[in-house]
Amino acid sequence: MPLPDVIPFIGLGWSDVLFLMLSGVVLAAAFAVVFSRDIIKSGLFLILTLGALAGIYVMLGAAIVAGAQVLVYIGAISVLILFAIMLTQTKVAPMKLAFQTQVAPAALAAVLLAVLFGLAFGSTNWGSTVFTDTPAATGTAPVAAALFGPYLLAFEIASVLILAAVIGGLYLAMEPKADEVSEELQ
Amino acid sequence: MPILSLIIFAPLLGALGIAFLPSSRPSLVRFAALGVSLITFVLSLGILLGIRAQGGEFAFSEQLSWIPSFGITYHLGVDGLSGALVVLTTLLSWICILASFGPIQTRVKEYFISFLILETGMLGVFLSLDLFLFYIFWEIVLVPMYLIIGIWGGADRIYATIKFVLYTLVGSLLMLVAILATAFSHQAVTGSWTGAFDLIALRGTIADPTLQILGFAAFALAFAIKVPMFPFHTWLPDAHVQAPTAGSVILAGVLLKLGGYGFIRFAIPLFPDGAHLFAPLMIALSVIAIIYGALVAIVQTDLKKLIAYSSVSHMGFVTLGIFTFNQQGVDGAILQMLNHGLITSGLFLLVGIGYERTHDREIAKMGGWAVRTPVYAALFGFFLFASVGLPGLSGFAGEFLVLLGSFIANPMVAGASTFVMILAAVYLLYMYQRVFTGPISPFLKGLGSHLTDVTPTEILTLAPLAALIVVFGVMPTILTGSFAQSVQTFLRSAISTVGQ
Amino acid sequence: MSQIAGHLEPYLVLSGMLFAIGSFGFLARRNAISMLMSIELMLNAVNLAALALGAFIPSLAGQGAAFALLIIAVAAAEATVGLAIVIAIFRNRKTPLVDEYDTMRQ
Amino acid sequence: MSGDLLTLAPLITVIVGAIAVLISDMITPNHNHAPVAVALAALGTTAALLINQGGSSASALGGSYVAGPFVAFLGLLGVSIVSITLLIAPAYLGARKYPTAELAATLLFALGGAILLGATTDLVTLFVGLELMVIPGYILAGYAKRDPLSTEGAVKYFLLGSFSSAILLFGIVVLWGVAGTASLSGIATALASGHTSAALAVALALITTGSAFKIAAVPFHYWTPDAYQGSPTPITGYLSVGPKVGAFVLLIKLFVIALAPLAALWIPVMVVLAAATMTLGNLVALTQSNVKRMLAYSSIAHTGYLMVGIVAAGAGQAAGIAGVLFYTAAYAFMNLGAFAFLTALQGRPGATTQLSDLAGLGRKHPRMALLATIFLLSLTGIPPTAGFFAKTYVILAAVQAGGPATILAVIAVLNAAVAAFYYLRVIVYLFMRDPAEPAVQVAEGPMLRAGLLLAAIGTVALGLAPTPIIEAVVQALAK
Amino acid sequence: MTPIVPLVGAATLPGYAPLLLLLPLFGFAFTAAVGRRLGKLAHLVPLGAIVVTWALAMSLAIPALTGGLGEGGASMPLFTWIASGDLHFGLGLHVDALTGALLLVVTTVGALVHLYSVGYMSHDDSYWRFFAYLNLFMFSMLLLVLADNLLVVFAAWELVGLSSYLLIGFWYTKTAPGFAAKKAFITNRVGDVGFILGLMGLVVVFGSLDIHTVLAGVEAGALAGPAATVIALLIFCGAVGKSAQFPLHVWLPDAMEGPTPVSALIHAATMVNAGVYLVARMSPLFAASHDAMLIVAAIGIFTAIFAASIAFTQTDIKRVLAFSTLSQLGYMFAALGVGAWVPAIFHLITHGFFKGLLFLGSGSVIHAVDGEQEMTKMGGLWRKIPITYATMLIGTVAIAGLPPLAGFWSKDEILGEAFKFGFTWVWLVGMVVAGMTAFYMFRLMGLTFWGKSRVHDDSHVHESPWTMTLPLIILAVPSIAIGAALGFPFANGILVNGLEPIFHPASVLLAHEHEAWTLFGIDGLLMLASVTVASVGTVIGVRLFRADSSAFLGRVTKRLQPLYDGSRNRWYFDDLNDLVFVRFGRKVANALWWFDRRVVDGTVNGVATLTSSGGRGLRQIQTGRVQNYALSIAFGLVAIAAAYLVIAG
Repeated sequence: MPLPDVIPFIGLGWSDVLFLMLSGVVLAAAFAVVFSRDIIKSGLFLILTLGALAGIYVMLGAAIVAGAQVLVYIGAISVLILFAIMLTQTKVAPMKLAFQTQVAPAALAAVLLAVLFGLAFGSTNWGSTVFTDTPAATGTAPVAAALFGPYLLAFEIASVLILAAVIGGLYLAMEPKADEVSEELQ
Repeated sequence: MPILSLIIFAPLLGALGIAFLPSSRPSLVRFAALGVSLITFVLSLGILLGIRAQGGEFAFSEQLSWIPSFGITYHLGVDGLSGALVVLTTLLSWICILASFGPIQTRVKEYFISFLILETGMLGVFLSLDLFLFYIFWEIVLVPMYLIIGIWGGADRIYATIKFVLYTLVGSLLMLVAILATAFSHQAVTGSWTGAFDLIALRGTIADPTLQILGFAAFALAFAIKVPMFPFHTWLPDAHVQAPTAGSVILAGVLLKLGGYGFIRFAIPLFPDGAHLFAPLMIALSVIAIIYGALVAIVQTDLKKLIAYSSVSHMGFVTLGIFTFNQQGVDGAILQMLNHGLITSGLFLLVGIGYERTHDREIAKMGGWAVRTPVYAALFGFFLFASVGLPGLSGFAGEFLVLLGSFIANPMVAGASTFVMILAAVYLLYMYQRVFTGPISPFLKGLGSHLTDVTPTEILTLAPLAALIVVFGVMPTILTGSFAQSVQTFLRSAISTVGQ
Repeated sequence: MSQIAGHLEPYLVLSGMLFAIGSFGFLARRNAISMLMSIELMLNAVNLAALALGAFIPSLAGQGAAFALLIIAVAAAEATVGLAIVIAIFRNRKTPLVDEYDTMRQ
Repeated sequence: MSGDLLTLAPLITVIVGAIAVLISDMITPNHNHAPVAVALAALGTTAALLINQGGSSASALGGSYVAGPFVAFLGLLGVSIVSITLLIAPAYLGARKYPTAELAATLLFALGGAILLGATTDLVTLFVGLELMVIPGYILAGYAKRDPLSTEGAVKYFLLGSFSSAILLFGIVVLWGVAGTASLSGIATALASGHTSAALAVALALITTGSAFKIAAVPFHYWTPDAYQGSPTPITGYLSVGPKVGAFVLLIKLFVIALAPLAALWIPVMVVLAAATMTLGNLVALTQSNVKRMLAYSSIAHTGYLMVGIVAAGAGQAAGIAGVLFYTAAYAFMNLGAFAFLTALQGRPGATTQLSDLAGLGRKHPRMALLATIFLLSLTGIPPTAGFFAKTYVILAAVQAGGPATILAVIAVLNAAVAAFYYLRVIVYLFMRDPAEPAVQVAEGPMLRAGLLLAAIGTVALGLAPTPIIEAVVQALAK
Repeated sequence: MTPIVPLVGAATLPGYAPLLLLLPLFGFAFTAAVGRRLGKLAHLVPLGAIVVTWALAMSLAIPALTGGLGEGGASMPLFTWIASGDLHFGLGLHVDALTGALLLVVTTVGALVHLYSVGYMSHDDSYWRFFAYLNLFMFSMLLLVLADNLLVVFAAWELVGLSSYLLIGFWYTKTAPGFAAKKAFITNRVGDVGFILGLMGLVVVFGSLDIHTVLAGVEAGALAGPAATVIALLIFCGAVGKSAQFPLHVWLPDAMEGPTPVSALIHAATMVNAGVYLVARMSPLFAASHDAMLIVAAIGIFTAIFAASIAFTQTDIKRVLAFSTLSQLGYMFAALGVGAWVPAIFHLITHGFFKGLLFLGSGSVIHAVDGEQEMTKMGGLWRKIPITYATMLIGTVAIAGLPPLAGFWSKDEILGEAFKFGFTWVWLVGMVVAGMTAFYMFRLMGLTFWGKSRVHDDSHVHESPWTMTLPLIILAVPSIAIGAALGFPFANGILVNGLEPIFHPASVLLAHEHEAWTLFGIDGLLMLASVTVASVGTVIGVRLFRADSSAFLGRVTKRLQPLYDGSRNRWYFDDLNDLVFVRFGRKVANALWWFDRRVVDGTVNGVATLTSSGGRGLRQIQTGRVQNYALSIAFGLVAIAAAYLVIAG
C-alpha cells in the first residue's frame, strides 16, 4: 500500500520531514565544525555537513551537483584539509587556544548576520515567478545545456583556474632547495 | 611665428640643454644659464614693443586645440598688464641667475635647471588665456621653488619649503575644482565644451549666482594665499628667511605678483558678482595686512623677516587697490606690483650681499656697517627710501594712486591705510639706523677684511633695478600708459554683472 | 503536498544560517585550517542558495546546478592555494595560529 | 566559430602563453630570463591582437564574451602592467634566488582573468573571471615563500580574500535569483522597476562589501598594508595596480551597469566609503616611515579618488567611467614606477625601504632620483603628469554630477593636499638630506632600466599628451 | 601724457627757469658720482651751481616782487608726472610774488651757507658728501616753492625731508645724529599723512591738484563748511610737521645734531618755512574755514610762547637758537591764523636772514672753541672773535625786534594786524613772547660773549676764516636793512604791494577791510607798545648777563625750581612722546608679533599637527591580526545592509 503523502498526526509531507532532518544535521554538524576544540573532529564534522547538504541537493533535484559534492568536496577537499591538519599539527591545540579573544563580538556579528538573512529571505515575497510545488526533479540535460551554453566560457576558465591554482600551490608548498638561503626579516 | 611660446619655453629648452653640460664645469653652466635668461629677456622686450603695434585686447595670440573633448586649448596672449609682468619676470630672472653665481656653490647644475624651469612656469602663468593651461603653469611653478628653497636654503629650509608648497597647494586645488565647475557650467549652458576653459569666452557669461560666489571664493583663496593676504601670510616669512637670496628675490619679485595678477586677470572678470560680494571683506583684509604687516615688521630681528613683513604690508596695497574697482585704485595696484617687484627684489639682493660677507642677518649684531662699506650702505639706503615710498622713486606713485582710489571709494579706508606711511618710515629707518649708522659693532669689526664693499658684479645686478626705480619714479606714466587699455577692460568686466 | 520543502524560503534561510555559522567560525577560530573549513561552509551555503533559486525560479531552470558546479570548482582552487599558503607559512612560523602572524601592523 | 576564436584570441593567447612559460621552464630549468622572454612574447602578441580588436566590438559564444575598445583598453593596460612587472621582477627575485617561471605564468593567468572580467556580460562568468584574476594574487603575495613577512601577508590576503569572495558570491547568487537572469544588462532591465525587496537589499549589501574589499575601501582595506608590505617589492607593485584595476572593472560592471537602477541606494554608501577611504589612507600614510608601507596606504587613498569617479558614473555621468579608466591607467604607470624604483633600491637581499635609506640619493644616483621624483609628483597630482590629469578627470566628473559628488570632490582635493606632504617628504629625503651611510646599492640591469623607463614614459606621456588616451577612453565607452 | 594748460592770463617764464632746478640737481648728481675723488675741490661744482642759481633766482624774484611778472605771476608747464584715468598731476613751474619772496631767502641764504661750509667743513673727510646733500636740498627746496601742483609740492616736501634726514645724520659714525635724523623724518611723516589725505580730499572735490585750479575753485566757493575745515586742517598737519609747530616740534631741537650750516640753512632759514609757505599759498582754502584759521592761530601763538619759555633755560647755544626758531615760526603761523598774510611772509623773510646769521654765527663760535656747544663753557669771547660777535649782536638786536632792524618791522606788523583784526589774545601773548625773545637772546649773547671766560683753555680761541666770516658780514646787511627796504613806507612797502594781490582772495573771504595806516593812531600806539616790551626784555637780559650775576640768578631759579626744571626739560614733552609712541607702540607691535606666531601661524601648524596625530590615531586600528580585520568586514557588511534597508524603507 502506498504511503499517505501526509504523515498522520504531524501533518507534514515526507519531503518536509526529510528536509527538516537533513537541515537539522547540516546545522548541527556545522556548529560542531566551528565549535569542536579538536580540529580533527571539526574536519570530520565538515565532511558530515557536506554529506547532509548533498542530500538536500538531491531534494532540490540536482543529483549531479550532489555527486560532484561527494566527489570533489568529500573526496578531495576534505581529505586535503585533513592532510594539511596532519602536516601542521605540532601539538593538539588545548581548548583555550581554539578560539580567538574576539569570540564574543564574532558571535554577535554572526547572530546579526543570521537574523539579517533570516528576516530578509523569509520576508521577501518571491511572487508568482516561483514554483510552489516540490521542485521538478530536473535531469542532467538542462544542466548540460547551461554549462555548454551560456556558461561555456566560465566552465573552460574554471579549468584554467584550477590549473593556475595547482601550479601556484605546488610552488608554494614545495620544500625550499638546499642552496636557497633563507633570509632575514624585511 | 609663435613668439610667446618661444618666450615661455626658451628657458625650459635652455634647462634641457644645460642638463647635458658636465657638472664638473660649474662656470660653464652658470654662463649658459645667464645666456638663456638674457635671450629670454631680449625676446620679452621685443613683445613689449610689439604690443602697441598689434591691435586688439591680446597681442601675439596663439591658440591650438589641446584636449578637444573638453574644449581645452593651448591659448596664449599678451596685453599691457601681462607684458609688463613678463618683462619684470625675465629681468629679475637673469638678475637672480647672475646674483647666484657666487652664493650657489653646491649642485650648481641642478640649481640653474630648476631656476630656468621656474622661469618657464612664471611666464606661462602670465601668458595663458586658458584656465586649464593657466592652472598647469600655476602648479608647475611650485616644484622648482620647492627644490630651490629645500635644497639650497637655510637651516630650517625643509619646514619652510613644505609649508610653502602645502599652503599654496590647498588654495590652488580648490581653485582647480572651481575651474572645472566653471567649465562645466559653461558646457551645461551652451551645450558644448567649446571655450569652456577659455578666459575670453567665459568672461561675463557666468550667470549662476552660487557659482559666482563659490567660484570667486575658491579663486580668491588661491590668490590670497599667493599674494599673500592676511591671515594667509605666515608661509612668507619662513620661505623668505630660508630661501637662498635669488629665491627670496624671485619669490618677492614675481611669485607674489602671480596672486595679484590672478585677481585682475581671472578671479574678478570671471566672477564679478562674487567679487563685489566679497569686496568689503577683501578691502578689510588688505587694510589689516597693510597696517599689521608694518607693525610686525617693526619688531623683527632678522633682516629678511623684516623685509618679508614689509612685503605683506606692501602687497596689501595691491589687493586694496584692486578691490576699489576704480581706475586709480587698479592703476595703483598694478604700479605697486611692478614697483614692489623692483624695490623689494633690490632689498633682498642687498641683504643677500651682506649675508655673503657676514653669514648673519641678525639686526642686533650689526651697527655702523656704513663705516666699512659706504657704497653698500648708500645702495641700501636708496632702495630703502624707495620702499618707504619717497616721491621721485617708483614706490610713491603706486601707493598714492591706491590710496587715492581707496579714498574715492571710502575715505575712512584711505585714512587708515595712509598711516602706514609713518610705520614704513619707522621700521625701515629704525632698521637702517641700527644696522648702518653709529659706531661699528664688535661683530662687524670682528669680520675684519672679510667685510668688503660691493663688487662690480653685485652692482651690475642692482644697477638695472635702481635705474628703473628712478625712471618709473619720475615718469610712472610710461607704465600707466602701457597698461591703460588692460585696466579699462578690467574695469568694464568688473562692473558688468551678469543676469541683472 | 508539502508546506516546507516545497517552498524556496526554507532553503534560503537554511543557507543563510549556514553562512552565518561559517562566518562565525571564520571570525572566531584561531587555527588557519579551521578558518579554511569555515570558508568552505560559507561557500556551501552559497551553493545551497544557488541550487534552491535555480530549482524554484523558472527562468533559471538548470542554471543553478551549473552555477553550483562552477562554484565548487572555484572553491577547490581556493582551497588548494589556501592550504599551500598555510603550509608555507607553517614552515616559516611553526604555528598554524593566525593571531600569531602579526609581525606587520600599524 | 572561427570568428569566435578570433574574438577570444587575446584571452587564449594569454593562457597558452602561461602554459608555454611553464613548458619553457621545464626545458631550461634554473634559467631566469627564458620564461620572462616567452611571457613577453605572449604579451606582445596579445597586445597586437587587442589593438586589432580595438576598432569595433565583436561578441563570441552567444554574447557571453564581447570584445571591443573597452576590452582592448583594459587588455592593453593589463599587458603593460604585467610587462613592467616582469621586467623589474627578475632583478629582485634573482638576487633572492626565487624563480621567475611561476611568476610569469601566474601573472599571465591573472591577466587572462582581467581580460575576461572586462569582456564578460554575465554574472557567472564575471565571478569566475574575478577569481582567476584574484587567486594568482594570493600566490604572488606569498611568492617569497621563505620570507616570513611574505607568507604572513599571503595568509592574511588569502583568508580575507576568500572570506570576501564568499560574501560577494553570496550576493551575486541572490541577485541572480532575484533578477532571474545572469546577464548584466538583463539584471538592469529586471530591476528597472526600482522596487527593492529585502533580499535584494541584502544582496546589494553583500555585493557592496565584497567588491569594496577587492578595491580595498575603508573599512575593508586592512589586508592591503600587510599584504603589500610583505610581498616582494616588484610583486607589490603589481598587486597595487593589477587587481585594483580589475576590481574597478568589477565595480563598473556590477554597479554602473547591472545595478544602475539602484544608484539612489548605493551612491550614498559609496560617498561615505570614498570619503572615509581617501581620508584614512592619506592620514595613516602620513605617519609611515617605511616607503613601501606608505605607498600601500597611499594606494588606499587612490582607491578613494577612483571611487569618486564611480559615484559620478552612478549619478549618470559618462565622464565618471572615463575618469576611472584614465585614472587606472595613470595610476598603473606611476605606482608601478614608484615600486620599480623601490625594487631598484633593494638590489641586495635584506635592503629595507625606510625613508632614511633614501637620504641623499639625489647625489649618488641623480637619474634614479629624477625618475622617482617624476613618479612622486605624478602621485601627488602635480601637472603636467599623468596623476594630475587623472585627478582632474574624476573631479570634473564629480563636479558635473553635482550634489554629494561635488562635496566629495572638495574632500578629494583637500586630501590631495595632505597626500602632497608625504610624497614630497620622500623628495625631501632624496634631495635635501645628506647621503645615508652605508649608501644603498642600486640594482642595475637592462630589464630593470627598461621597466623604469616604460613606467616613466607612461607617466609623462599621459601627462603631456593626455588627449589620445582620453579619446580612447571616451571611445571605449561609446558602445 | 596730455600737457597741462598754463594758467590763463599768466605770463610764461623765461626758458631758463628749469635751470633753477637742474643746476642743483646736476650739482648733486655730479658730486655724488665723482665728488669722492675731488677731495678738497669737491665744493667747486656745487658752490658754482648754487651761485648761478642764485643769480637766476634773483632775476625772477625781483620782478616777481615788484610786479614785473604781472598779477598772476608767470608759469611754465613741463610734463605730466602721474596720470590715472582723467586725473593728471603735472609738473610745472610757477613764479609769483610769494614764490619770489621765498626764492629771495632760499637762494641767498643757500648760497651763503654753501660758501660758509667751505670753511666750516674743511676738516671733514666726507666733505664732498656734504656738498652733494646740500645741493640735493637746494633742488628739493626750489622744487617746493616753484611747483604749480600740490602733488609735486608734496613730493618736494618729502625730498626736503630726505635731505634734512641725510644732513642731520651726516656724521653717521656717531650715535646721536642717527637718532635725531630718524626722529626728524618720522615726525615729519606724521604731518605728511595729514597733508596727503588733505590732498586726496582736494582731488575728490576738484578733480585736480593744480594749485590755480584748486584755489580758483575755493574762491568760487566750491569748498566750504566742515569739508573745508577738515581739508584745511589736514593740510595744516603737514605744515605743523615741517615747520615744527606744537605738538610736532620735537624733532627740531634734536636736529641740531647736524652740522651748523645745516641748522642755519634748513632748520632756520628755509625748510622750516615751508609750512608757512604752504599755508600762505593755500590762503583762500584756510580763509574759507573760520575754525581752521582759529586753530592755526592758536597753535602758532602757543608754540611761540611754549618754545620761548623753553629757550629761557637751555645752555646749548644751538638749542637756544632752535627754540627761538620754533617761537618765531609760531609768530608766523599766528599771523597766518589771524589773516595777516603779508606780515607772516614778511617775518619769514626777515627771520630767514637774521636767524641764518645767528646760526652761522653760533657755528663760528663753536668753530672757535673747537666744537664746544655748551654756553656754560664759553663767555668773554667778544675780544677773541670780534667779527662773529658784532654780526651776532646785529642778529640778536634784529630778532629782539628793536627798531630799525629787520625783526622790528615784521614782528610789529604781525602784532599790529592781530590786534586790529580783533585777535587781542594773540596780540597779548605775542607781546609777552616779544619780551621773552629779547631776554633769552641777550642771555645767549651774555653767556657767550660777555663776562669772564669759562673756556678751559682759551689760548687758541681764534676767529674763523674769511669763507665763514664773509657770509656773516653779508647776512648782517639784510638783517639790518631788509625790514625797512621791504616794509617802508608802512603798509605800503614793496612787499605789501607785491603780495597784496596774491592774498586778496583770501582777505575777501575773511572780509578784512583795510583802513589807512595811521602813525598817530592805533598803529603808532601798537608799535610803541611792542618796542617797549622788546626794550624791557632787552634791558633785563643785558642787565642780568652783562656782568656775572649768577648769584641772583641762582636765587631766582631756586624760588622757581619747578618752573625752571620744566622749562629746562622742555616741559617733559619728549618723555611723554617716548612713553606714548615709542614704548607703547613697541608693546603693541610685540603683541601683534606674538599673535602672528602663536595664533595665526599657530593655527596653520595646528592643522598640520592635528592631521598627523589623527593619522597616528587611525594607525592603531591596523592591529596586524587578520581576524580583527575580518570582524570589521563583518560589521561593515551588517552596517551597509542596515543602511540599504533603511534607505530602501
